[in-house]
Amino acid sequence: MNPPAADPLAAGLLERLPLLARDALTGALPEPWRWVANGLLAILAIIVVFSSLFALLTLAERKVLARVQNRPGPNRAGLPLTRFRLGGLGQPLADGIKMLTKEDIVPRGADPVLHFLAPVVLLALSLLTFAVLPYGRLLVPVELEAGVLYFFAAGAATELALFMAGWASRNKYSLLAAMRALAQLISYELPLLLAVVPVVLLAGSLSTSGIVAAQAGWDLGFLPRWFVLTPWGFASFLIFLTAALAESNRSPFDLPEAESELIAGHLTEYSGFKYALFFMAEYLGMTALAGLGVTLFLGGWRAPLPFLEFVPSYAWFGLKLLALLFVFIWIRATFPRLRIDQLTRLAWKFLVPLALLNLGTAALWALTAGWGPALQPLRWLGAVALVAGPFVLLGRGLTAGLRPRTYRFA
Amino acid sequence: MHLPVQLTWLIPALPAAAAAMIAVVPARRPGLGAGLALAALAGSLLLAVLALGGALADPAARLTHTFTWFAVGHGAIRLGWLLDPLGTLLAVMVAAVGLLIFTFSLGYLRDDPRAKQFFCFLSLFAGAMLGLLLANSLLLLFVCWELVGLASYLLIGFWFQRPAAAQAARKAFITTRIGDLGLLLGLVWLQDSTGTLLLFDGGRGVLEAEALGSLAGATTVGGLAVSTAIGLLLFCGAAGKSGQVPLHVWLPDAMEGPTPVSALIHAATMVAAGVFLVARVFPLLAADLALPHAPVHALSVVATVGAVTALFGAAVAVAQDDIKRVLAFSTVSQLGYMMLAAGTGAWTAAIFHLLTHACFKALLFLGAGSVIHATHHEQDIRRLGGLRGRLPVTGATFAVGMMALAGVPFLFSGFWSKEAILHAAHGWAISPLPFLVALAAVALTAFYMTRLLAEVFAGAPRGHGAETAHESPAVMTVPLVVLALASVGLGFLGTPWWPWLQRTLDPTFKAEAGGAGLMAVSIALVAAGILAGWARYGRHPRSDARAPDPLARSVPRLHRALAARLGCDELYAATLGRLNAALAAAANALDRSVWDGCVRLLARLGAYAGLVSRETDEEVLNGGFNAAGDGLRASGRAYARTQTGDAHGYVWMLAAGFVLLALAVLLGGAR
Amino acid sequence: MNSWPILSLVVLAPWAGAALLGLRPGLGDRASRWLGLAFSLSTAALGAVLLAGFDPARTGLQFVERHAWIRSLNVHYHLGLDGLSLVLVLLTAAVAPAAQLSGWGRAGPARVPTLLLLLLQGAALGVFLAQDFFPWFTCWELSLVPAYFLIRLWGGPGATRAAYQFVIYTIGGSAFLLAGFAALFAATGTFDFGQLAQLGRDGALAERLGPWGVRAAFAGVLLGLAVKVPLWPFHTWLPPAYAAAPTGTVMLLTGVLSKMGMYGFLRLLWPLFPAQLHAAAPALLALAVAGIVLGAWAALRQEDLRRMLAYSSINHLGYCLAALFAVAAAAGGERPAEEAAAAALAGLVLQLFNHGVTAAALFLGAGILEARAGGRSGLGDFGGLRATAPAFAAFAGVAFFASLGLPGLSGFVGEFLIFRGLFGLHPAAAVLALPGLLATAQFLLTAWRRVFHGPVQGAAAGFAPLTAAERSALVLLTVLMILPGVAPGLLTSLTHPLVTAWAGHLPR
Amino acid sequence: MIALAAIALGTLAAAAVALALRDLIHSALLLIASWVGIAAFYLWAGAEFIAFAQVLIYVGAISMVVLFAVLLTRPPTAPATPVRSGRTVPGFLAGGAVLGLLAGAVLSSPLPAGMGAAPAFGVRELGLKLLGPHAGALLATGALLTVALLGAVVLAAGRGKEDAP
Amino acid sequence: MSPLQACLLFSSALFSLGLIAVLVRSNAILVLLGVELMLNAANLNFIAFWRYGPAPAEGHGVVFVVFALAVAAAEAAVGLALVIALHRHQRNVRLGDARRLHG
Repeated sequence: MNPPAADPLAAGLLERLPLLARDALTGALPEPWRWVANGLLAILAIIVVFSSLFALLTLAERKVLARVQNRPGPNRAGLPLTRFRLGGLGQPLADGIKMLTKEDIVPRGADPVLHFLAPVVLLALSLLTFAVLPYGRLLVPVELEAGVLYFFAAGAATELALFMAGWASRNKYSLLAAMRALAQLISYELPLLLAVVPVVLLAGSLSTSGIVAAQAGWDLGFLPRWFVLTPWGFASFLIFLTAALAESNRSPFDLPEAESELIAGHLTEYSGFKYALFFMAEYLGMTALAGLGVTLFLGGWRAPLPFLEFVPSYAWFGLKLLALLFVFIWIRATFPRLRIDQLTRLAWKFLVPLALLNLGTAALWALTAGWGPALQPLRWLGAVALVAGPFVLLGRGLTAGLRPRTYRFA
Repeated sequence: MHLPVQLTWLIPALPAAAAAMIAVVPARRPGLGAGLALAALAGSLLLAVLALGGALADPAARLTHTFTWFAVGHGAIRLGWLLDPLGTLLAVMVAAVGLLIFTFSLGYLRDDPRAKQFFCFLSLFAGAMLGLLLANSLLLLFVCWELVGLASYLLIGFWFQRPAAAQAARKAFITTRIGDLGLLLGLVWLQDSTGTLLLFDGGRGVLEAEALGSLAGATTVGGLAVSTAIGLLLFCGAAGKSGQVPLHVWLPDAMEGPTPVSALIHAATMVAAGVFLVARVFPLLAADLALPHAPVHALSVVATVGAVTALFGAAVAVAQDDIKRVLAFSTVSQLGYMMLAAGTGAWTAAIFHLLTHACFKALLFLGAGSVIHATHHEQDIRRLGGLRGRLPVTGATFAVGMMALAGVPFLFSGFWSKEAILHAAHGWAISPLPFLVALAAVALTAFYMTRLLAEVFAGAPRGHGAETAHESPAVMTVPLVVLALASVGLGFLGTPWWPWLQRTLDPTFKAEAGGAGLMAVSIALVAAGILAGWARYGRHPRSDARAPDPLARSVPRLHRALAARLGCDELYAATLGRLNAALAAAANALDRSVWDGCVRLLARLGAYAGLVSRETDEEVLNGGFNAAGDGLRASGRAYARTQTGDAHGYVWMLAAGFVLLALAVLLGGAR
Repeated sequence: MNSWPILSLVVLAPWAGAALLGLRPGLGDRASRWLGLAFSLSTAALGAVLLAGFDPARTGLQFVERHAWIRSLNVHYHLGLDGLSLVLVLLTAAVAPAAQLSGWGRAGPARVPTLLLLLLQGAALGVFLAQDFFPWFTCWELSLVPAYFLIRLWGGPGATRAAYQFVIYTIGGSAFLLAGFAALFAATGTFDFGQLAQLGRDGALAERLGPWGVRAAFAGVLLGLAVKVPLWPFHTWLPPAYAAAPTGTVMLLTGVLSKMGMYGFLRLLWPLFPAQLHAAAPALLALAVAGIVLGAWAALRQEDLRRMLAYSSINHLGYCLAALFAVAAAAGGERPAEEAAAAALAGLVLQLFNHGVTAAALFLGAGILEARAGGRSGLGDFGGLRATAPAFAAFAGVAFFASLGLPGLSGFVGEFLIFRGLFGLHPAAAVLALPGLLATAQFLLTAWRRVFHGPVQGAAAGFAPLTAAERSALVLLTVLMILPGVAPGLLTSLTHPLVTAWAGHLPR
Repeated sequence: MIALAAIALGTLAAAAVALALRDLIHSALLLIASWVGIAAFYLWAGAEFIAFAQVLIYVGAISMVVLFAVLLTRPPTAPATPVRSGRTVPGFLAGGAVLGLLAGAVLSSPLPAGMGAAPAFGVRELGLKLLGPHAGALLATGALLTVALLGAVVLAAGRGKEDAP
Repeated sequence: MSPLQACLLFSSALFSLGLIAVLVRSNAILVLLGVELMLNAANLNFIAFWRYGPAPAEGHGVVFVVFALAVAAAEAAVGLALVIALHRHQRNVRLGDARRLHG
């Protein structure tokens, strides 16, 4: 297995840099207070890092989308009060200022408490999920035995916030959209969880750092033992990615808040700061899911090649996270939006059965772990067949007999 | 160049493999089958000669090669091959005679569509027979023993569509099997007593001093030495195979098979296997001779049975009308002779006679076959006659064979071998009876052979077949000539002045002088027999097929009895056959009536019990249950009234019940 | 070795085939037959695997699978295999496909009989492999169900009565068996054969059950097994059942199911009740010898080929029983007795295999005759068949002579070893059994003469040539009749250490 | 103890208010809050897995079902006058009686005092228990959930004709 | 008061609240929620007894709660489906009105 990551002195200086910084700040405090201060510091660090990441992400999204669509994207706002445009780097700041200064409207007859609570709960819960992600060899904010479960428990609560927003707005569009969003979230929560279960099964652990530890080592001396590089892991990763897109209401699953669907869904009656909170929570949720994906499938903070291990682990995590986020944006730029029936059909008739079968494949993989080198090709072939066969068959069933829909009432 | 003993298996394997190959050769290529059979047997002959050379190089050394067949218990069942003069000499004889008879069969069965099968079975026989002779294990010997029996069965029943042939085949198999069961029991006993069935095994074999001593030392039922009992059981098998009285009945019937079969199997080789067995296990049979108080010696039994058989066969042969039957009874008689010799201790003489007899009896049978072939399957000597001119080669060679069998002095082999036997019988100390019987048989043999020759070849043809006969093709006559030469020449291997054969077989053999007087007596008896036969049959040959036999005119009752083979078959049918049928019927009846009746009775009892139980159920038990059911229904109706359908009501009841229960527990717990 | 539950596979593969057939009611005859054949061959394939992995030097169980099944009853799903089981599994592997092939020529729907045959095969395999009474008995009884239906629905004339008699009689026997084991369980609390055998060897069984209890349990088990084998005089169900059952069924009945009883004797009765069997063995030996002799004599009187062969089965299994009882009656401790016992037991195992193959071949031949004679199988209905059907006659001849104990074919070695052992242990029994051998030859050759020899008559005229299915089944069985006759070591080596160990553990 | 008291008070208060409120949605949301409180209790007691499972199941799943049910069964118009059933007082009496009984029993029973160390029963141990001795029960529960799911779908869907537009 | 007693009192109170809801409220959904509360109270007891019981390492309480949670989920799903069915039949969800099965 991997060397004990808990020993800070065993790691390099770069690796220990965040801890050194922390100790420099809190080292002088007496013990219980130091613990509290460390915790607060970690929370603060997460909030700061990921809030700024959110800010950059909005910009990056716009820029990438624009580049994909062959236009420049925001490039005017730069360093405030100066002439440095920095390629539009100041845009997030400008947006933030705009959001904060907009009027906060609460519809008449709305439930003011819930109307206020909804974005707060959402943001709070989104931030909570970050607590269990292992950002580096030594950077695990909270080491939980059931970390993955915690992540999903916290994630599940976002649905509640969505409902609160829809209901509290006292707007039938909001309510209907919230219900629809809930249906979508619940539908996709299933494949999301089922895609994670094989990883838990193979890693034998529910803790995020344990899962990263299970992906240690190299095959043939250079191939990392990431789960994504196994047949079942690859399938799981794809399912996870799809479901994660849907969970974070991203295109092509952005029906709940797409303008062309139900006005703007549960966000219809929100404006100003509350809207900004929603926005931020959504991006944070996406980032958290991407982080989980990195942890579960892409080896977490591990380097992709043995000779690259000198780069600090948190850098690898960050790189992978950014890459995954880029993929999210890329997908948004590429795929058209799904119709609601296609959406549910995809979840229930394709992803869920596929994930269940994939669970079987993973079980087979675990059972055949003892096979010698001679039997490895057989193991691979079998697993690939078990993954690819259902994919092809289910995919055929998904698209079979699909004709352009005729609208009876339109 | 000698055959290594490890390769002995090739000798029997060649014909056996040929048999297997012929079995799968297409039926439309009969020539191929025959060619295979001949080639294989020729190969065996060559190898046997090589083996003989090796065995003769040092007659005292026994070349053995044993191997494990399979393991049982702490030991194993082991088989092996043995190359000694006895076995190899006979193997050469079997292969040589067999080769001649195979050749003869080419002509004899030229028109038979099933010639392929014939050669298949013949090859099977040859393989098994050679294996029998060369086996160093009584078990392997027994295996081959049974296989030659199978081949005999198949060949006797070769024309299976003739009911008589089918019947005769079955009879042969079952009769010999009676003897074989004794042999099997003997083997089992031997295995149990000595732990091995190997003949020679470096001091541990059953024919070696250690085993013989222990076998002769132990006694069993009736005060018999174990070796005597086992020897007698083994002799049962030998008697069955060699057609000794009382198991001789199958041999004359076996003449239903094709004549080459009769020549090869039922004259020259297989029937002699019994004699060979006796010679083979002679040390075992002779082991009790040293015992002072043995109630009976095994060899005495052998000698007695042989004597009885010799006389019986010769007597019955006198009155047979079928050319092959005459020869068959002659075979029985000669086999008795050999047994007699072995029983009196001169097993080398027995083997000597076996060899010469194989030649001239094969010659006689083939001659008879030639006659039958020439006369379109006419076997009845009353309808033959006058064939001397029509079948010159056959006639001449048949005459040679006849003289050899009759023991015409000096020139013919039969004379010398018979002399050796007479000599041994004369010297037997226990009883003079075998000697006297042998002398009688000598005269009778000369008589009936003269009769046969005269009836078939002299005079004028008495039937259509004989009239139209013409000589057989060369493929049939050449073997006759070869055999005739052998019938003459073989005798000089064992003359009293130069007993090469006896010495080779038994290095301890000592020629005894003083046989001249005996020889004169036997020559006189032979002359008397021939003259009597000539007087009866040759001088005035029968003119008509329906004319009665001269003997029947003079001694009709004796003739009738002899022609009916002294009623042996009828006697067996009336006693053993009926007993067997009765036991079978009893066993069947026991099944059908007694045991099946028991089962039916039980079944009826069961049915009755069921009836009683059903009545009880309906009258007694059901009444009670009906009452109980009614009561339950009523109480159910009453209880149903409390079902208001109000969920809250139920919850209330639940809560009340819970409170009551809790109170009960608490208060009860307090007490 | 691998951890595949190969014994479970052996048992379940035929059942899987049966399930497959059962779930596809619309399956055509052709497909059903091929499917049935394929699944019946599974035993051969798996048997080859077993053979490859089998270590003959070990006398204990191999490939053991043991899982708790019904905890409250201490029942285990316990499969295991020793040389004896392996031989019987191989026997089943040989007979079952032949039995399947035998039904290919029959008109009418093929699916259900094929299915039932597969069920039967699986049940028999279960009996041979189970090492716990519960699964063992389940399979034991389960084998009756398909057999009943096969006889009842596809049997010849008199099938209804024969089927009832067969089932009622054997269930009656099984009831005693069950009662015996219930007593054992009550006394010991275990169903495991190994543990029970240990208790039986120590004499603890007799202690716990009491002198009369153990005798009663012994009698019950004995009765149940005696009916199945059958031991004379509990054999009367057999001739009608064998005469009425369809060919494939009777092949399995005689080839495999009768071996179940013998297997029970070796696996249950002898190890569990050595002392009781020792005491009862002389009487039982007399019964076995009576079966040998009277069975053969009764066969001599039969006018129906099948009934004759049925009695021949009684006769041949009598040898096995005689060998066992002689061994059980013997006292061990001395080398000659041990050797004799080893020979008898080795012969017994060989005879089990050989009789299975030979009897199956004989009944297959009878079935082929019947199919061409419109259901007649009387000895008088034929004649001169060798002229019109030489190939068939050759195959039948091999079977007849193998049954008769001709050296070079399979029957001889077993009989020789049995007689060798029997004589060493109980000479009188050997001598008394000899007439059985003679009568066997007599009735077989008589039947042979009446059916195959003589002028062509009856149904022999216009005898249709063998079909490919019949030919393959006959070839398969013929090879298996010749091979063990020439090289008995192939089979004895599988059981040799086991048998030697058995013979070495005789009570002194 | 303080943490426990806070959790308990919060939970109980949320539950009590939830059951007293007229507005079903508020009731439901408050009940969810009380479930979260219970999860907090589990966390406090050291049953981490159970706590997260509680949140996942109650807050993530059951609450959704409850809210859906509330929305689907809301009367077209809110009842003008609250229906006062005559059960309020007896209900509270019964509840109080049960509470008293239970509290009395708890307080009067000799229970082990003191707080032991947090037991070493983590996710791995739980998994081993569930898939070891309780594997059968786990399977049965899975079957139960599947059947319940299907049953719920069938019950809620009703006959297709009725729901067709 | 030992921690265990505190926990048990907490769960008793929760149970009583659930019971009162079940007894008093006429809305079927609230009745169901009351039942859920009672179930949760029972779970609380399990955890408490596991935590302070004699053999925490055995984890019986935790295992039991896992199953109870699963069963509660099933109960909620079926119960609320029943409520919806009830609503379809009688256009309200008052329990008192649902007495069609009155025997």
